[in-house]
Amino acid sequence: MNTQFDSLQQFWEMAGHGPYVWTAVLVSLAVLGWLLIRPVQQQRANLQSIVRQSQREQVQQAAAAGLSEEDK
Amino acid sequence: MSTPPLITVEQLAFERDDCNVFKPASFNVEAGDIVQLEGANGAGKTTLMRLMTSALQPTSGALLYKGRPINDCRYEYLDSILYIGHQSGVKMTLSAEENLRWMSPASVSSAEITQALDAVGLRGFADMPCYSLSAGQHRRVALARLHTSKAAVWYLDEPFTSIDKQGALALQQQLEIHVQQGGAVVLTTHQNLPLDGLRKYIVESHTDLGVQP
Amino acid sequence: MIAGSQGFAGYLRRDLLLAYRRRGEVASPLIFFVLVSTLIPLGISPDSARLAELAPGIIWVMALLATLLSTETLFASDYQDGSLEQLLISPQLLALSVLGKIVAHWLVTGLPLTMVSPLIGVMLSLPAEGLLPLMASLALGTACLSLIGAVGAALTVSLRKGGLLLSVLVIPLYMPVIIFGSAAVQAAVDGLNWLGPLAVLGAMLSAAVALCPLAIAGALRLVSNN
Amino acid sequence: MASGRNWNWFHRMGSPRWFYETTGRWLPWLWVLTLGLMLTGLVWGLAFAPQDAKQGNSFRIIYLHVPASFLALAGYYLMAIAGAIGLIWKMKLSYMVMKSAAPIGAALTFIALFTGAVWGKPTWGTYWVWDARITSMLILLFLYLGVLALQYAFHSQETGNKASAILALVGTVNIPIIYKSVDWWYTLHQPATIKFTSAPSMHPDMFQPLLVMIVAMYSFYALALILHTRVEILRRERKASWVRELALQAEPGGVAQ
Repeated sequence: MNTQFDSLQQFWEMAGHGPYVWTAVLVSLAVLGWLLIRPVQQQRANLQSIVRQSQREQVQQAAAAGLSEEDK
Repeated sequence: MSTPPLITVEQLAFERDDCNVFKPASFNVEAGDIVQLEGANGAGKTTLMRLMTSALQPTSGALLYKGRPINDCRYEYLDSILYIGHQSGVKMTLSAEENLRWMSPASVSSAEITQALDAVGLRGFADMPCYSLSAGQHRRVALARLHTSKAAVWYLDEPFTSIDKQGALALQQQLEIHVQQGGAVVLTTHQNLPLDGLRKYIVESHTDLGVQP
Repeated sequence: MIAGSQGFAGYLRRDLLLAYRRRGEVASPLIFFVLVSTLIPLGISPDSARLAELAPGIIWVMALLATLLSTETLFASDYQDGSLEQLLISPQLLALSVLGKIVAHWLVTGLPLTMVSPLIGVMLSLPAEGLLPLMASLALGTACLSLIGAVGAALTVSLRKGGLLLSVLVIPLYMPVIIFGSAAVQAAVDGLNWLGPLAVLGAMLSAAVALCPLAIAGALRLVSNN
Repeated sequence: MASGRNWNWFHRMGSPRWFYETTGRWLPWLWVLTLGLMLTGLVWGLAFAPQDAKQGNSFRIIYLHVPASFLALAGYYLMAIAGAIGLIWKMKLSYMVMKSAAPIGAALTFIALFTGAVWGKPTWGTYWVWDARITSMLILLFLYLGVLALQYAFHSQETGNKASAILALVGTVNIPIIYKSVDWWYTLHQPATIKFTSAPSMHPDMFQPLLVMIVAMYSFYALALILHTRVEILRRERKASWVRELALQAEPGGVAQ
């Protein structure tokens, strides 16, 4: 099987249809990519905020424990 | 075998966005009971009451009517209850009489409607459109339902709001008569009611965010 | 006088009485329909040939918007004054009571629109053979619109600003109705058989009568959870 | 309403934790599969497939347009079914799936519309025609937007879920009616200038890459849906202990302070 185009230049121009084809491809890939990248980022942010939350709670618990020891 | 209680609340719980509104509730309502749901603002009294009227579906737990699950006898149950909520369902463009007629069973005669309106102190206001009445009078229109209703169980959410002293006394008497005749009342109020047979159920908020003094 | 027996007939009568008490408000969709229709010749052209060509579609679009305008209020006042809560715990079939409300809504919006539509038709130079199909298609079609719109109204009843959202929700669902409604009129104007599209509208109406009240009952139960 | 007592297995399957852990194992494979197929299909379609005799190279847009349209429609049904399962069996996971399916479906519908418009310009000389299929796609986009808007209109997550599930179901009943009526409407008004000559048999050299792209898009859809649902699970279950443990494993240091 061979490519339909002799050079990269031709592949880019697609006999005059290049702008249409490449716009369609780039916009589609951008949207598809966004659909995958956004949840990955959100997932990371979520995990981090959960970790921070539990760290905060640990600090609070430790402080509370420290206080009650001082009371004694 | 003893007869099952009129209404059984069994570990009834309701979640709003994965959070329990109140601690799962369990208690019985027997004929002759006046049960006062008590709790801080936002503890979930209204939610619990609406669960008991079956307007809300509980997330877990069960509501039994005469020992049977509510879903097996829904219409029979709905026929035997009366609920007056914060918003009383009074239509502003209808007259007091038309409102009461609409909210009463079909078998109630016009004489009984007039009597009921008289009894709640709306004599002479019967044919006035409700938008020209005061907030207290709106509540009285709703409370007039207690005179025409044949329901055995009354659910009253804050029935004493905007009612004057006399009206409140009359309402208390009416509640006592109703339970003496074998009915039951479930109500929320922050007042201390000097009623015989009054039992309290404390609705506890589930979140521990409540500020302790 | 409204009877205490609730259910389908009870709600039908009560809502009609309520509408009668708020005559001015209820008439506004109708006035909207007439007013906007007079804008069309001003916006397009007074040329009756051009108007005649556009009339079936334009009248149908106006009727749809007028119905949409009135749909928002279908459950709103019941929700605010607590009547909706009473409806949910009334010992009648919820879907039937709801259907009673919708029939009342159609009687005070869709039916008047249908009645004045020949007037608008004449004003927009709709050929005379299109007038009867216009009324017939509007009668069936606005009933469909009331039923479908009520689903959206039920879903958005607890939202403070549900109006815009309501149109986003229901306009896509309205599309089949407007296609067949205006097609029936167009067919009659072109001298074709217009009973075909009308029959499709009838089929849509029966499907909507059967299904929409169920969806509305479900929607009302769930929004009351708030 | 069906009681859940005899459906324990079903509920276990619907447990967010089970879903999270199982899909976690699938994810690497799905990434490889999706990216591999997508790359293969695109390169094949854009560079190797023969050009269309009439439309020339612009026809290559089909390799994105058709798969996106397929999944846009199938996605709506998936969303509605997930919503129905949520309503009937009160399964939280299926609401999460439904909520995730809405933006993905809307984005795919947008791709289908956009590529269709760009394809239309060199082929028929116009970006937009009120063709039956394009119009139906546009209505589908509106249906998706309605579900999305309703989802976010409520303060309560749960009410938003249930409301949009009902709307999605109503939409599902309506979609065939909408498609049929738009189709009928179009044959009634078909403008004479534009004729769509659908090639009944596509040349295999053109068809094979299309097939690859369709499979790639299905795989992409599964991947995107799983990723979005996992985000939703973490957000909703953030107080659960298994989520805590999982977060500590994944991000042991927390955030660099």
